[in-house]
Amino acid sequence: MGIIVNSNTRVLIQGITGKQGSFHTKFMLEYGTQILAGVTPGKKGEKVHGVPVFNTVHEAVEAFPEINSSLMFVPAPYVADAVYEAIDSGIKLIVIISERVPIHDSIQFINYAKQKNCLVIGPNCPGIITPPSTKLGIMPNHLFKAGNIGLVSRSGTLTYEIAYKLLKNSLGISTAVGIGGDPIIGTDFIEIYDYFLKDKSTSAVVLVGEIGGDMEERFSDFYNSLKNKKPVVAFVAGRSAPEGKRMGHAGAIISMGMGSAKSKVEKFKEVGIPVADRPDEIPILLKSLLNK
Amino acid sequence: MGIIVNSNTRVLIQGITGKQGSFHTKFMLEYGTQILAGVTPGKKGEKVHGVPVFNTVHEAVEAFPEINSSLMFVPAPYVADAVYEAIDSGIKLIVIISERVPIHDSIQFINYAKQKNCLVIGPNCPGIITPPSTKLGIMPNHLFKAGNIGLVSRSGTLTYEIAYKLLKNSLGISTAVGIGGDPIIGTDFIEIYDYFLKDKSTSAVVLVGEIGGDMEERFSDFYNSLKNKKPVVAFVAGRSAPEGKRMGHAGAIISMGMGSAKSKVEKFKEVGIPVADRPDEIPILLKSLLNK
Amino acid sequence: MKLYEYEARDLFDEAKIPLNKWIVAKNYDEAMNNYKLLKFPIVVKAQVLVGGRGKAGGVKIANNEEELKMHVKNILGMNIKGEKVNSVILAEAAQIKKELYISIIVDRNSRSPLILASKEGGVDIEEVAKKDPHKIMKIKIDPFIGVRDYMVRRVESFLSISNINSILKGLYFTFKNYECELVEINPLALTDNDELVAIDAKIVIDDSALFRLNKFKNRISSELSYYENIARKYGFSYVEQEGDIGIIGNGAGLTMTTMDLVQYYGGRPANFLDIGGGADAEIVYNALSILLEQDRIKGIFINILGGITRCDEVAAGIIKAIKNKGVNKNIVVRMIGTNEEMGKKMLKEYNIDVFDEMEVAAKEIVNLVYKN
Amino acid sequence: MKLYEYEARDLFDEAKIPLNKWIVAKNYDEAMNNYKLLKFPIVVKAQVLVGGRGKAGGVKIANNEEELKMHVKNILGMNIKGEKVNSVILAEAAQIKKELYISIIVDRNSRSPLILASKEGGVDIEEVAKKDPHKIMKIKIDPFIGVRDYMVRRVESFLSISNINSILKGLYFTFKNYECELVEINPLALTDNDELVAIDAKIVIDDSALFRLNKFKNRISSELSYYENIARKYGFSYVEQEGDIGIIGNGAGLTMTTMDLVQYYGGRPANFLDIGGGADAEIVYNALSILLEQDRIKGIFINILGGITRCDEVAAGIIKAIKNKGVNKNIVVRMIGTNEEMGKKMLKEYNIDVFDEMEVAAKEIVNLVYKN
Repeated sequence: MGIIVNSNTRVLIQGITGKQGSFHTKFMLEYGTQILAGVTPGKKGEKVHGVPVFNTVHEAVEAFPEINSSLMFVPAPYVADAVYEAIDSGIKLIVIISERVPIHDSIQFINYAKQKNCLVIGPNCPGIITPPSTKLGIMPNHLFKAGNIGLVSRSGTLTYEIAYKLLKNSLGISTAVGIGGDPIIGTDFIEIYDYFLKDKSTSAVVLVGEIGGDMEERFSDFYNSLKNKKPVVAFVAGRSAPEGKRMGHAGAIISMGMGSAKSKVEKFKEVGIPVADRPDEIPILLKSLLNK
Repeated sequence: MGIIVNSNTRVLIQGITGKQGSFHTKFMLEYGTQILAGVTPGKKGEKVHGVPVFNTVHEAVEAFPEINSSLMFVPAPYVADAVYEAIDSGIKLIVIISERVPIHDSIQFINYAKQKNCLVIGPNCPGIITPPSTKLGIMPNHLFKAGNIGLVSRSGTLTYEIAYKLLKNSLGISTAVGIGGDPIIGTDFIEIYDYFLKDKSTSAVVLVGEIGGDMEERFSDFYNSLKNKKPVVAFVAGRSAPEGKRMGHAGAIISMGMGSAKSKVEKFKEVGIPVADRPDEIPILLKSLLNK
Repeated sequence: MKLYEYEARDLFDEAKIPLNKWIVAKNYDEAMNNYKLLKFPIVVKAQVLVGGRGKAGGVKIANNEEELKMHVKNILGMNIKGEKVNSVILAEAAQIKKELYISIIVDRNSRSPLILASKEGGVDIEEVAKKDPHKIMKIKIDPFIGVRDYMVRRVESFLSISNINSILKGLYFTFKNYECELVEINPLALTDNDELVAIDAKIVIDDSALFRLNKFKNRISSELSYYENIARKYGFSYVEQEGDIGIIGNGAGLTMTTMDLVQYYGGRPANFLDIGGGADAEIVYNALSILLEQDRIKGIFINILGGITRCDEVAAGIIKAIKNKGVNKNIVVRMIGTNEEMGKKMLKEYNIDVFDEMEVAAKEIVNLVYKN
Repeated sequence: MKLYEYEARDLFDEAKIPLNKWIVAKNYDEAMNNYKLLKFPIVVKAQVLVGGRGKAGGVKIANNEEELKMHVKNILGMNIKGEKVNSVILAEAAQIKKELYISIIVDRNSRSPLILASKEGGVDIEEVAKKDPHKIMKIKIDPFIGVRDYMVRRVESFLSISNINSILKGLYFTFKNYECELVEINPLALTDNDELVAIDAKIVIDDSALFRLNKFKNRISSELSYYENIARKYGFSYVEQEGDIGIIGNGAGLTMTTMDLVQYYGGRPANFLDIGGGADAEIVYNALSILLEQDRIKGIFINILGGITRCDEVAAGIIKAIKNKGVNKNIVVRMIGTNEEMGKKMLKEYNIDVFDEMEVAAKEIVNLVYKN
C-alpha cells in the first residue's frame, strides 16, 4: 500500500552511470526497489549493479515495457531534456533528485508533464519511499519502516530526522514524499495530501514546511475546506531565518514580506493543525491525535 | 438532440463587427441560435443586430457567464490570438470559419486547445448546425431540417449540396459538421463519428471526404475496428483532380502519391462502407441502409 | 509554395546545414565565370519546381571544362514537363559512402511536426515507406518543446551515425522560421570521411503564412501557369487541366465534384475554378472570361449553390461576359439557392437554360460538347 | 541574483522598453563629465542591491549643478544598510501624471509566469495587494504561448491606458531571455503627454540558470559578504546572521531547524551553513574553519544526520580543523547515521562529546556559550 509508489512500481534510472546514480542504485536495490534499466547516452551495454544500461529511454522502454517510473540523477543542465524523453516515452511518474535545475526549464517541463498526465516529484528532492521495500530516492534505508504515518516534506535531511524520531517512538511510515526545495516543483502539499486521503494505510500525516512561498498557507486553506480529513501535524523550518536570504534551498527565501515561518505557523494553527515547535514534539502530537 | 451544439449552446462571436461576422450573425439569429455577445477590440459598446459588443472575451464572459462556445470570423493573422483568448477565458468549443490561417498557428493552438480540453472545429470550415434552431456557421438556413442523418464533411458548399439532396428526398439532419478544408484541423472524422455513435437522434452518417491526406483511410481503419457501428455512406470529391495541385482547399492536394480519391474510395469499400459515385446516389444508399 | 533548390540551399546555409559546395547561375556566362570556385567532378542541376528532373535529363555530371560547357548549354533553356529551365546549380560531386534521408513535415494525423528519417536516401521516400517501412523512423515533435536532444540521439542511433545534431536543429529552425510544410534533405550523404552533407534541398512554404514572411511575400510563384497567375490576381482559385469542358463552381468541394461529374459522364474537365464564397458579378465575369478566351475549351459548366453567393450576382456576371466576349461555346448553368428565381429569370432572357440538379446539368454539357 | 538598477536598465534598453533618460557613473568625475547629456531636474540614485535606499537618503533630486555636485558627493561612498554605494545613476526627472506598476514574476502556485499590473505604482506592491487587492490584476502566462495580444488589451483596459504592448512584450522578452524570477517596473510613469516611461528597473535572475547566461555567468555577486563568497567557492551554502553560535548542518531544512532549535533554547545563531549531501572531510574542514576564524562566534554546533554523508568523514574534517586552527570555542557535535560508530570513536579521542538527539545537543551548546 502507500501512495504513488509500491510493489508494482518498475523503475528506470536516468543518469545511472554517474557517481550519485550508481551509488543510490545500489541502496535502492538493497531496499528492494524493482529497478529494471538505466539510461546514460553513450553507455549502452554497460551494467550498473546488474542493471542494464541503454542509450535512450525509448530503447529501455522497448526492452522493458513494464517500466512505469523514472528516477533522475541527471546533471541540472540536462534534466529538461531527460524529462521530455521520459514523458514522450510514455512514463507516468518522474522523480527528479537533481539540484539547481533552471527555474524556466522546470516551468516548462512541469507544465508539459501535466498536459501528458505525468506526475513529477521534485526537482531538488530526496525522492519517495513506501516501506518496506520501494524506494525511489536517496533516503537512508534503515530509518524508513512500514507504518501508518504519511510524511510529506519540502526538505531532505529534515525528513530523515523526522523518520528517525518516528522510528524511535515506534511509529512507522506509509509513504514519505520529499516534494523538493525549489520554487517550482511538480507536486505540492495539497496534491500529496489528496493521495494520503485516499490511501487506506495512512492514518495521519506529518507535513514538513519551510520558509518561502505560500504553499503552507494554501494547504491550510485547502485543509480547512475539506469535509473529510485525516489528522495532520505540521512542522516549519526557518523560524530564525532572516528576510531576503536564500537558506540553502532555492525556494527557501522570505521575500517582500512573504513566506515567513511565522505566517505559516499562524495559518496552520488558525485552521486547527497542531504545529510542533521542535522535531521531537512530532511523535507526541501524532500519538495524541491518533488516540483521539 | 444532435451532437456538440444544441439548444443549450450559448454563443460568442469573435470578429462580430466585420462584414462576414455581422452578416452571418443576422442569419444565425434568424435560425434561432442563442448569440449572447460579440467581441471586436476597440468596439466595446456597439451592437450588431442587437448583440452587445465587447473589447475582450474576458469582459464578454464576465457579462455573460453562460457563454460556452465561440464562433470566429477573425481575419487569419489574428485567429491564433483570438483562440488563445477564448481558451484562456474558459470557453470549451471554438468554431473557426476563417480561411488561410497559417498552418504553424493552427498546429500550436490546436495542440493548446487539446491540453485545455477545448474542442476546436475548423479552421476554414462552414461550421456546425443542429436543426431545427442551432447554427454556429454560415450554411444556408433553409436547407437544414431536423432528422436522423449525421453529416460530416471536409467541404462547405458540397455539404449544402448534400443537405439539399437529403431535403429533396425527405431526409433530415441530426447535426451537420463541416470539419474544414485545411491540412491541420481541430477535429477529424473519427472524433465526429464517435459523437454520432453516442447520439440517440442519429441513425446513419454521411461522410464527405476529398483528396489530400489520409483522414478517410484512417477513418476506415477505425470504423473497421468498431464492434458497434452506425451505418455510413461515403462520398469523395476530387476523383478527376491532378496530382500536385491544390484544389482550392489548402488541404486538398495529392502529393507524393498520397491522398488520391481512388485510394480513399477503395479503402472505404474494403471495410464495407458504400461510396456514392454521384451526390444524388447518397439518399438512395442511405435509404437502403436504413431499411435493412 | 515550393522553393527552387537554390532558394532552399540559401536557407540551409542560413541554418548552418552543411551542403556540398555550390553556386547558382542564371545563364551560360555566369556559370562559366564562377565554376572555378568548385572542383571537378561538378554536377549540373536544372532549377525547376516539377519533380523528376533527373530522369528528364536535367541533372548531369561534368568531369572537365569541356563537359561542363556542354551540360550547362544543354540544360539551360531546356523544357522539363512544361517548365522552362532558367537557372542551374553547379555543385561539387561528393564522395558518397551512403545515402540517407531526413525531413521534417507537417503531420495531419498528429497535428504536429514530424521527423522522418530513412536509412535509404536518394530515392522516393514514399516508395521506401511502402516497400521497407522498417527503414523509416518517425518522431513526433511537440510544437511547444521543439526538437530535443533525445530525438537527435534516437535518429543517430537509428541511422548509425553520430553527428546529426546541428543538421536536425537547423532543419527545425528553417521549418519554424519560414513556416514550412516540408523541409527535406534527400539524399543526405555520408561521405567517405564520415561527414554528413546535404546533396539536395527541398522546401515547401505554407502559402497562408506568406503575408508575414518578408523574404518571400512578394515572390511570384512560377509554378503557376499564365491563367493561374491571373486567377490569383482576381482572387479566385484556378487550376489548369488538359480537358475541354470548362468548370466554374462556388466552393472547392462542390467545384471538384462538378469536375468529377463531368468526367463521370464521359467528359474531360479543362480546369478547376472556384469563385469562392460571396462572389459578386465582377468576379464571375473575370472567371468566365478566362475560360471564354481559351480555344481548347469547347463548353462551360457553371455550378452554383447560392448561400452567401447570390444567384442574381452570378447571372449578372455571366451576362456581362456574354455581352463583352461573345458566346462561342456551349454554356450550361446549374443554379439554386439565394435569389435563385431572379437569377434564372435574368439568364432566360439570354436563352441560357438553368438546371436545378447538377447531375442533369453535367450530363447536358457532356452531350452538348461531344454529341454535336 | 539581483541586478543593480543600471544593469536592469541596460536590459530594458535592449528590450526597447522606454526609460527616462539616464547615465551611470562610478565616481564623481564621471558623473560631472556626463551629466550634461541630461536636463534638470536630475535624480541621483545610489546603486545598491538592498531595498529602501530612498528612505536611507540614497535618492535625491538636483535642480541645478550646485545641488547635483552635492548629492553625487554625498551619495557615492555612502553606506546603506551595510552596503557601500559604488556608483550612481543620474536620470531626468519625468513629468509624471500617474504612477503605475507592472511586473512579470515566477508564480509558484500556477507554476507559470504571471503578469502583475497595478493602478498604484511607486509604492510597495505587497502593501497594495493587502490594502486594495482590486487595484491589482494578475494574468497567468502559459509558458508555451507567452504574452499574447489579448493579455495586452486586458492590461490596457484595466490600467486605462492604450500603449503598453511593446513594454509588456519587452518585459517578457527580458524575463525569458535572461531567465528571470522577476522583472519589475515600479513605478511605470504615465507622463503629462500620455507616454509610458519606466522610472525604475528591477530584475532578479535565476541563479541556477547563470551557467548558460553568458552576460552574467562570471559576475561576482556583491550581495554576498566576504565569508559568503568564500563558501560559494568551496561549494557549500553559507548565510551570515548576527548571533554568536555557529551552525553547521547537512541539508538546508535540517540546518535551518538546527538554527531554530538554538534560538528556541535562547541562543543566537551566527549563521546558516549547509555542507550539502555527501560532503567529505575537506569540505567539513573548510566549513568549520570559516566559523573558527570569526571572533564573534563563541560556540559551534555541528548537526549531522548521515545518509550519503559519512560520519567518519565529518569527524576527520572536524579533527583536521581542530589540529590546524586550534580550538578556542565550544564545539558540540550531534551525529547519527552512516558510519556513526567510527565517527563517534574518532571524536572521543579529541574529547568531543557526541550527541544522538539534536534537541539535547542544542540545549547543551546554548548552556556552554551563555552559562559559563
